[in-house]
Amino acid sequence: MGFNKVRASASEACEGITSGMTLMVGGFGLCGIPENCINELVKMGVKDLTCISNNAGVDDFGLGLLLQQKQVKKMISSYVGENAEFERQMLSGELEVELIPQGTLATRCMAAGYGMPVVYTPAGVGTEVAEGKEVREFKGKKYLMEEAFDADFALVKAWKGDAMGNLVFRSTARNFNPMMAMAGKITIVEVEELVPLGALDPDHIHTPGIYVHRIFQGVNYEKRIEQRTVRQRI
Amino acid sequence: MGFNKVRASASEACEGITSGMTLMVGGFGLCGIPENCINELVKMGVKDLTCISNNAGVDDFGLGLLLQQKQVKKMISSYVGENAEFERQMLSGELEVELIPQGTLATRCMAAGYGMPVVYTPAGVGTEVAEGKEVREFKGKKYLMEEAFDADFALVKAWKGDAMGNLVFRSTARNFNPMMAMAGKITIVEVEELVPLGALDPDHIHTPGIYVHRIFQGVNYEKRIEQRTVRQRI
Amino acid sequence: MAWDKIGIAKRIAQEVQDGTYVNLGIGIPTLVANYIPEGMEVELQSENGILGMGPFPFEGEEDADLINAGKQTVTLRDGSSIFDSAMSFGMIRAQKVDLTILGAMEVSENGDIANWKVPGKMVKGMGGAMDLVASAKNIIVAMQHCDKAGNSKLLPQCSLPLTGIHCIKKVVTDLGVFDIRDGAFHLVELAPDVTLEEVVAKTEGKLVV
Amino acid sequence: MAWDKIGIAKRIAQEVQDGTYVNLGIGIPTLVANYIPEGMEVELQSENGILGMGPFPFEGEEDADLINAGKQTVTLRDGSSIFDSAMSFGMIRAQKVDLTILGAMEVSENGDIANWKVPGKMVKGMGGAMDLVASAKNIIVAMQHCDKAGNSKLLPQCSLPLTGIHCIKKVVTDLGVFDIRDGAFHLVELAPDVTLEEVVAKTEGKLVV
Repeated sequence: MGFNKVRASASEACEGITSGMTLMVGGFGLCGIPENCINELVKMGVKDLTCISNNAGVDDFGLGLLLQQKQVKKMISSYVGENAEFERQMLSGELEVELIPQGTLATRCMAAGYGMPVVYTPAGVGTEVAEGKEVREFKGKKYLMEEAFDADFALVKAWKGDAMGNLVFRSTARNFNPMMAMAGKITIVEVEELVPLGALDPDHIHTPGIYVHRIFQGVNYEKRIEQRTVRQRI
Repeated sequence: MGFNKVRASASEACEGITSGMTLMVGGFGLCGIPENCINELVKMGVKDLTCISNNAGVDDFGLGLLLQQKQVKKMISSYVGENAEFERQMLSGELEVELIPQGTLATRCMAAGYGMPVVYTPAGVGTEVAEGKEVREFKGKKYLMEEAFDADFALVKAWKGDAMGNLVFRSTARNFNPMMAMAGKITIVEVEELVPLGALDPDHIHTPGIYVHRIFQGVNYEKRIEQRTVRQRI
Repeated sequence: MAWDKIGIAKRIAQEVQDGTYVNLGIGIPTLVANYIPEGMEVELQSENGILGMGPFPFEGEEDADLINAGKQTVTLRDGSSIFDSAMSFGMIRAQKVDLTILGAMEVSENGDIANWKVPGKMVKGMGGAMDLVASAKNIIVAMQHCDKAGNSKLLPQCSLPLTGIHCIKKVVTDLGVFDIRDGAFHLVELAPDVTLEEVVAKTEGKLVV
Repeated sequence: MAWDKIGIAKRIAQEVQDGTYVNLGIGIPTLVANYIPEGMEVELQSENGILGMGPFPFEGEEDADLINAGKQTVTLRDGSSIFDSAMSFGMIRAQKVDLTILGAMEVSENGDIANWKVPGKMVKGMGGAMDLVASAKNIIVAMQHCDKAGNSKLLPQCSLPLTGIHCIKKVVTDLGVFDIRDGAFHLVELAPDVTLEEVVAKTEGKLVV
C-alpha cells in the first residue's frame, strides 16, 4: 500500500466530496485554478457547497461553472466581481456571500496549515469586517482576531508534483494554492505533470507532500486569461 | 543609488551593530550559520549582545567564538548543550539564558516577518515555559500566547543571492535563516555566491529580496560538521 | 487645466523614491509605473505574489500563469521573485512595502478611506485593499476631487462603508496635492490653472491652505 | 532477558504503520528506523526541516549542509523535501506528522512527560521536544523502565520539570509495552523472560495488568 496518493483521474481523486461540505479552492482570478476538479464537481452534482476561494470565476469558467448549476450555497471570498450569474444569485439571496480581506483569507488558510487556532491582523479594524470580532491592541496598534479556516477538502492546482505529493507551482499560479494545500483536512491536488519520484529538487519544493492526500495529472488545461494586456513591439 | 544592498565585505555589512543590541543569528547547530558575520562581530568587539539563535555554537566555532570573548549578555535558544564555555558562563551567572521551545523560536521569528504581533502555540502548556504567559483555550485545546521577536539586526547565511537580496538556501542549511531574514529590522545576509541579477529563477527564491537590507559574498567557509555520521560501503 | 488621469499619475510618480518597494492599485495608480523617472530603481509589488513586476508582455508572449493583482498579464523583471499569498500579505503587514498607491471613493480629513462598497449596489469585495491600508507605512490616494454628481470626495467623514481608518497620508486629485494630518487636508500644490477658490469650493472636509 | 536498546527499537518498529510520517528523537528512537519492516513505506520527518530523511551517508559523501535534528550527517531519499523551521513546526502543530517517538526521563500515569531538565544540573534545553509532545497525534516513549539508581521512571506523577502534559499514549521500556489511558499504565506485553512481578515491583505509577 504505502502512501498510495496517486489517483488516475479527477473522478477518483474527488471521491468522498458530498453535498453540504466546505471546500477550499485554489487560484487567483482564473490563474492557478483546479480546472479538472471543478469540472468533476459539476459532473458529481454535489450541492450546497461552501467555497473558500479568493474569487468566484467568470460565468462560464472556474467556480462560475458551479454557480451556473446552483451547487454553491455560500462563497467566502475577497473579490467576486467578474460574474453576472454570481451577481444575480447574490442579489436574489440564493447565494450567501462572505467578503473578507484578501490577506485575511490567505492568512486564515495559512493558520490552519500551521496549526495556529487564530491570527491577528489589522486588516478591517474600524470597518464592518470587524463586527462581532475580538479587537485587541498590541504595542499601540489594533488587530482583529481571525480564526483558522476549517475545510473538509482543499482543491489545489500545481504545476508539477510527484507520487509523494510534493508540489511545485509555476509563477503567479502559486497564489493561494500552497496555503490551501496545507489547510485541507483532505487535500486533492491536480498537476499539469506528474513527475517520477526524485525528479523534483528537494530544495525547490513549495509544498511538502505531507500535506497532500491525493494527487492526479489533470487533462485539457485551458488556463484561460481573464485580462489579456499586451504592449506593442516598437 | 537604487537599492544599494551589496556590500564588499562583512565589515561593511555589519556597520551599525553596537553593544547592547539584539541580534538574530541563523543556523541550526553549526549548519547554515553566518560564519563571516560572527567573525566580524568578534573583530568589532561589540559587547552585551542578546542573541536569538537556536543553538550557541561550540567552543571554538559559531557563536561559541562570541562567548569566548564574553560578548554575549543573553542567549535566547532552544538547545545549547555543546559548549563548555557556555556552560561555565551560564552556571556562574555571567550569561543569561532563556530557553524556549524550538518551534516557538521559529514561529516567533516568523511572526515578526509576517507582521503578526503574537502567535498561539500549544508548546509548553502546563510546563515552566508557560509561566507568566497568557494561556487561552481554542476548540478545547490550550495554547500559550507568544510574542513576535524584535531584533535590531538579523544575521543570515544563504547559499546564493543576488543584488536585490533574493536568497536561495541549500538543503538543511535553510533552517531558521528564512524566518530570521524576514524578521530583522535590518537583515544582513552573507552568501556563498553572489549571482548576477536574473540568474535566480523567481519561482525558486526562498526569501524575496524585500526582506534583505545588505548582502555580501562571504569568504573562507569552513562549514564544520558537528556530528559526522557515516555508514560503511558494503 | 486641472490634471487628467495621466497628470495625476505623473504627479504621484514624483512622490516615489529611489530604491523603494511600491504597490500600485488598479486604475490611475497602475499608470504611475509609466512615469517613474529614468534611472530610479523601484520594485513593484503585486499582492497576488510578485516582487519586481515588469510591463505588459509583447503580444503573443502572454503567460496565463503570470498575472498581476488586477488579473492582467504582466512580465517579470530580472531580480524578481514569486511567492504565495500568505507571504505577500505577510510582507505587507510587516510594513516591508514602502508605498501603497490606490484609488478611493471618499477620503476623510482624519485619513479614513472608503473604496470598496456602495450600499444598494453590487458589492464586488475589498480584495487586498483593507490589508494594504491597515498596514502600509505610506499611502497615497489617487482620485478625482469630486464624484460624477459634483460632490466632494474629500470629506469631514466618509459616508460610505470604510476600508480603513486613520491611514491615508496624502491625496492627489485632478485639482491638486493634499497632505492629511492633524484632522485636515493641507494643500501642498495646485494643479495647473486650478484656483484656490475652486479647491475651497470643492473640498467639504477641513482644508488648510 | 529484558529488551536491550535494540530490542526496544525493534518492538517500537512494530507500532509504525505503512504510509505514515514519523519523527524520531535522539537515542533509541533513532534506531527504530533500522527495523521498519521491508516493503513498508515510512517517511521520516526531521524537525530541522526534512521530510524523507535517508540513512547516514557513505564515508566521504558527508554534506555539511545536510544534517538531521541530532546534528548528524544524513542523506535524502527520492521524494524528500526541505523546508524551513517555521514550516517544520507548523506541520507538527497541525498534526500532519502521524507518530512521534522520543525518549524520556519520567512518564506519569496520566501521560505527562519529563525529558529536558534536571534541576541543579546543566540544562541543555528542550529543543523541539515541547513542540512535538504538545502537538503530536500519537507519541510513543522509548526508555529504560528504571533510572540508574533503580528508581521507577513510570510514576504517579513526574518529579522533574515537565516537557508536556497528558500527551503520551504508549511507553516501551526494557521490560515491556504499556498503554497510558484512564490515568494508568496498561500492560500490553512483557519483554521476553520478564515476569509480571518484576514489572509490578518496578512500576511506581498505577499499573493495570
